[in-house]
Amino acid sequence: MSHVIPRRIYYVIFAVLVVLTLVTTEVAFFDFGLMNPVIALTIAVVKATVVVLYFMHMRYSSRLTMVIGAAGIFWLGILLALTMSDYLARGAGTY
Amino acid sequence: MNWSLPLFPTGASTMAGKVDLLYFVLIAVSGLAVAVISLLIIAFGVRYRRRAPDQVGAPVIPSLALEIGWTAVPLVVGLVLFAWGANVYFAQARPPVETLDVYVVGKQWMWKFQHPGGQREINELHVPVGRAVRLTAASEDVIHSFFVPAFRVKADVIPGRYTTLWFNATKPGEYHLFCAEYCGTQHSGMIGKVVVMEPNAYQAWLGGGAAEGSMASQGQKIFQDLACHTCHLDSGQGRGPTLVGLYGSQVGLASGQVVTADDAYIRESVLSPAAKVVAGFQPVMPTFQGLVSEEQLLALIEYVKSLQAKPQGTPATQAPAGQQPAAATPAAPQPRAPGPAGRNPGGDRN
Amino acid sequence: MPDAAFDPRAVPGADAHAAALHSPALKHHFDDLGQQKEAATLGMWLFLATEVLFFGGLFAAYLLYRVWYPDVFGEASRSLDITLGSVNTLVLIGSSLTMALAVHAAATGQRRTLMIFIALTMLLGAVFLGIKGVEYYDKIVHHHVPGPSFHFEGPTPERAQLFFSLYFAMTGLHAFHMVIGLGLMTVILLMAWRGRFSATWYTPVEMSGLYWHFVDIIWIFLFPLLYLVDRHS
Amino acid sequence: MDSLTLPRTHYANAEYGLRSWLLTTDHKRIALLFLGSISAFFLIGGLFAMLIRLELLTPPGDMVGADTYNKLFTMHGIVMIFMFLIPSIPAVFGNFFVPIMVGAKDLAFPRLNLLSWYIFMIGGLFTLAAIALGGVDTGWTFYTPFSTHASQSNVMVAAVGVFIMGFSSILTGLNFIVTIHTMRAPGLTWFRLPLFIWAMYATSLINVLGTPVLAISLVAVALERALHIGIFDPAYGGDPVLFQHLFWFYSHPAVYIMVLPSMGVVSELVATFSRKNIFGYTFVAFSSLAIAVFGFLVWGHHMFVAGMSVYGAMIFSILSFMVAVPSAVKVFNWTATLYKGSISYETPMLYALGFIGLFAVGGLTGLFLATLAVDVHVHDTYFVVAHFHYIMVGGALMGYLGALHYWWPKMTGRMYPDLIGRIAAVTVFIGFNLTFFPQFVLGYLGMPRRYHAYAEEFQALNVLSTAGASILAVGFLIPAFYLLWSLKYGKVAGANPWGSVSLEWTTPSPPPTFNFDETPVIAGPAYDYREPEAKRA
Repeated sequence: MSHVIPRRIYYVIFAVLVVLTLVTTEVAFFDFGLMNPVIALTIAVVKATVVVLYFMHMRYSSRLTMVIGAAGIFWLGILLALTMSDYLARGAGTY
Repeated sequence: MNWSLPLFPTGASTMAGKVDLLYFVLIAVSGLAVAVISLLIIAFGVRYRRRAPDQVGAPVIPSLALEIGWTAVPLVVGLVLFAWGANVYFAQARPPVETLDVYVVGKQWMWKFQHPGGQREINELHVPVGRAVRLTAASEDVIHSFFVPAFRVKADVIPGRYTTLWFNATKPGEYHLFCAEYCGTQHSGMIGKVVVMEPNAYQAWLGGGAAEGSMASQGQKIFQDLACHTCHLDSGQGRGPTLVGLYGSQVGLASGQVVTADDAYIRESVLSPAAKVVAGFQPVMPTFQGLVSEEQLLALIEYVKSLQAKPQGTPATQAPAGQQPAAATPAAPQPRAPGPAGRNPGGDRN
Repeated sequence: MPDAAFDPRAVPGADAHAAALHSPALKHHFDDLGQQKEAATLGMWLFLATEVLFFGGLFAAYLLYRVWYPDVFGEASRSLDITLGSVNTLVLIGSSLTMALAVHAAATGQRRTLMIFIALTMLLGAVFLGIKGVEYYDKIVHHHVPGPSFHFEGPTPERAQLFFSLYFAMTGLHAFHMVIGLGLMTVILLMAWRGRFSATWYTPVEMSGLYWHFVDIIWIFLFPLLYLVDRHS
Repeated sequence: MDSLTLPRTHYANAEYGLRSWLLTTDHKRIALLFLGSISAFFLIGGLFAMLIRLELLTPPGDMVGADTYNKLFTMHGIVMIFMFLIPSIPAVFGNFFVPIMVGAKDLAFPRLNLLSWYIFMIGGLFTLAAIALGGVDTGWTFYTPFSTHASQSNVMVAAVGVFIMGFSSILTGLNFIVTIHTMRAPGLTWFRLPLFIWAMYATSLINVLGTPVLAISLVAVALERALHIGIFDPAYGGDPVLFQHLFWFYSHPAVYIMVLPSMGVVSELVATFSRKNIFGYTFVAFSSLAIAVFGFLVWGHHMFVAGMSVYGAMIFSILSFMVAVPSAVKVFNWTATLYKGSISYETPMLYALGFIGLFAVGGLTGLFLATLAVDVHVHDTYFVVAHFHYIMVGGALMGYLGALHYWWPKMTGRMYPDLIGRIAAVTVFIGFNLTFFPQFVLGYLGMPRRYHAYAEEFQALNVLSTAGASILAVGFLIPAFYLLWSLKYGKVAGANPWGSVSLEWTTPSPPPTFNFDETPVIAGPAYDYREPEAKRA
């Protein structure tokens, strides 16, 4: 929480984020078919995780904070997964 | 004041019996559970009522076996009921192959029916007894819900797409038709009757039928009025694909995808034509959104359905989409060179 | 790895611990500053969970319609200016850096550095909104704003209107959260200017930092989802 | 019994004046502010209910016009759900007793707690404004495309009102979760917490994780209605059923927000009035969490006939059967708690036993609706109306009244006349069953919901239901009189009128501003009624 980490870690994280942004923008111009969105989202998840761990001090926070952060993502997963379970199965017959 | 006190609805369709049986089993299970709980509460309540003001309850060691027991039993009973319910639901969701098709259009506060023979009805539906009737329903404005309690059948009618429901009436008579999804001021007035008739009475009713010819002929008239025939030639030589033998076939799209040409495909191709462009054609068709009503769309679909492989002289030259190699789509936009002579045997649709 | 046996009540430095017990900032219903900080952090992370789900509704709509209309989403996405989009992403990541450095400055009691970095973060935030404004203006000029005046060169224009409905809903909601962040930062700047923070109590700075980084994470997802759809074809 | 006297100073008379109430950060005073507001809203909602029942006396529906009837049932739904049931137990008894039962001086964020009340009142005033300006006629469900295109009523004002009130439940939920995690008294481990706290924790989880999705779906409706930002508009290729997915993602867990707190209250009541430990404490505690988590997986059972995919419907149906298991476990454990207890039948216990019976019926009829084939027939009929009223009135409201009567002496220091209380409880039980049981029969007969005029043959059952409703209304009004009467003339209750061992009964009634003179230390498990020497062994 109030754990103070050296400043250079922030600059390193900033550099990582900038590089990943440039990579994701560049990669989008190559045709990987269905893999394009997967790559774009993977890079976004990596960037988000890095921001959460270092900029938002999740690495130095209590385990409970991590559980709450994970809960938010998990509940979003429930919303997306079960909503799409209806729509993706419509090909096999609707009521 | 109407003193009649009905306690159970009449069942007038093949599905009614199955749903009622499941309903009675659910009542039995629930009734048993409530009875057991109530009796236990009353028994413990009387047996262990407080006798001395400072009397304290004896500590009871909770038993794990009991806990697991009354977790597992409801789960198992639940899964059995689920499976049974799903089984019947599947039958409700899948119409049999041979059905009498009727088209329904839900509109704020009335039900409009169109029979293939051209008969049009409002808030009344005449169907023969003993035959499976499949309703294809569309809505012109908000979500309605087609509900006939006697047939135990209900399906929401959603704008922008078709929903289907089916029933097989078993007893002649008149049954309530309700709108079950709230749809505005006259939601409670959007009701009607489903009249189930003996086969001969139904034929007599059909006889007196529509003045303006069958639904397919109405569709053909609309097809002419909107000048669809200028592009969709029977020979397939025009700017649009032929519609002969289209209904129910597999259609190869420009994007390489293969879709089935069902009601939804035809409706989408009329309202947003560039969404699914047939392989070998250009997206030049204008949208008819707003130019054609739901009833006209249904009439057009019925017309396309009636265009099964007509035994005319000229064989249909549009190669069955499945066999046409997608890669061979010509880059140049000119219509494909006509080649009736034997490039593909006409007529024998698979 | 975080400290092995993390005790939420641990506050760095023994002497600071003693001072913290009687620090003016300790609220009466908390036992000590550590418990108060842990409560504030849990509260903020719970609030961020609600924000994840608040944006989640729009992500669900986006996911469905992209699955249904991949090609139209591609065309409409290509009409967005990718250079402005990527520059904006870099600007926002920069503001996240300055925010993190601001929190670091607060934690080490450097009041002037804190104020500088907060001001820098607000500046970068304003630049982001400025670039966003330019993009919106460009969309208005090209009639890509959903409504009666909407016009889009493409096979199915009405489905493109669906994409732009989502585009304006998601980026609009994100921009709205940016404005709230700038407001928050103005308050922090005032409090810092009046010297309200100290090395033992700078919770408001850290909480607004968490909020700002969250808004940045939302954009980290919005950028690929809205700008990088089928860029290759 | 020496004559008990009220403590000279306590939280209610520590300060005087309107400012001391409107700017208070004392969780107990904020609880009373909420009690006042939701009681007023309950009366408004109840008035709409009576008008609906009177209208349905006659088939042609000739008391009010069709539009007025549509506004009546819509406002009945919105006021009762968002302005009474969802805040009811958490905002009043949660606010008052979570800090006390956890051994803390106050909630983690007192000012945020006051802000939660103000946000609730602002949202409430918006919704009341929607009523004053002519009401809203979309149903409490705001289904598109009716709410976005066809409705001509004050949909925007009502949507803004509900949107704002959502933040009130988010802030209260957030406050509870943080308080329960970080501010427990020394020695008070998670498995020594009272079950009411477990229920409050689970409810707060749903509040925090569910409400935002309702907020975004209302924002989407507002955007589509005002600015053509058509996310659900079929003309742009959008899907109106997507709104139902987003709406029910919150609104099904919302029914657990309404009933879970009552389950926590019933656990307290059954333990106190049988003077016994709860049978299977850990199972009841974890069933609250299971309901909170599983509650988010089942919303599809509201949409089985909405053109869903068949396999999607099956997934939701099987999950809906699973979510019923934790509720069943609770009911069985309450019943088992009575075994070998020393049961007394004061008013709160009557409400608790009423809850167990009626909630069992409500829960089991939920299984009818989870069964796919039966739901096709009974969806959107009075069977559904009866089901959710058995859960909300038979369950949540009975639990609320039980809590009100159980903690009234602690909150006011005065005792109400118990005999009249019991009469009122029995009246409510009889009136409730007479009102809603006939509606199960009406539902299976096929009478649709939200009908201004109905078919002739349904009249007899509707008359029966209206008769029951008048008895129910009387049953609800009686407590208002004797509780207010007891404020002045009620017998002094003393710290522990029911002989409970729970923490809130160790502090005086009404409690001092900071709840405890010194922070309590918890030594034993919750609900430990054993004889003193047994405890030492």
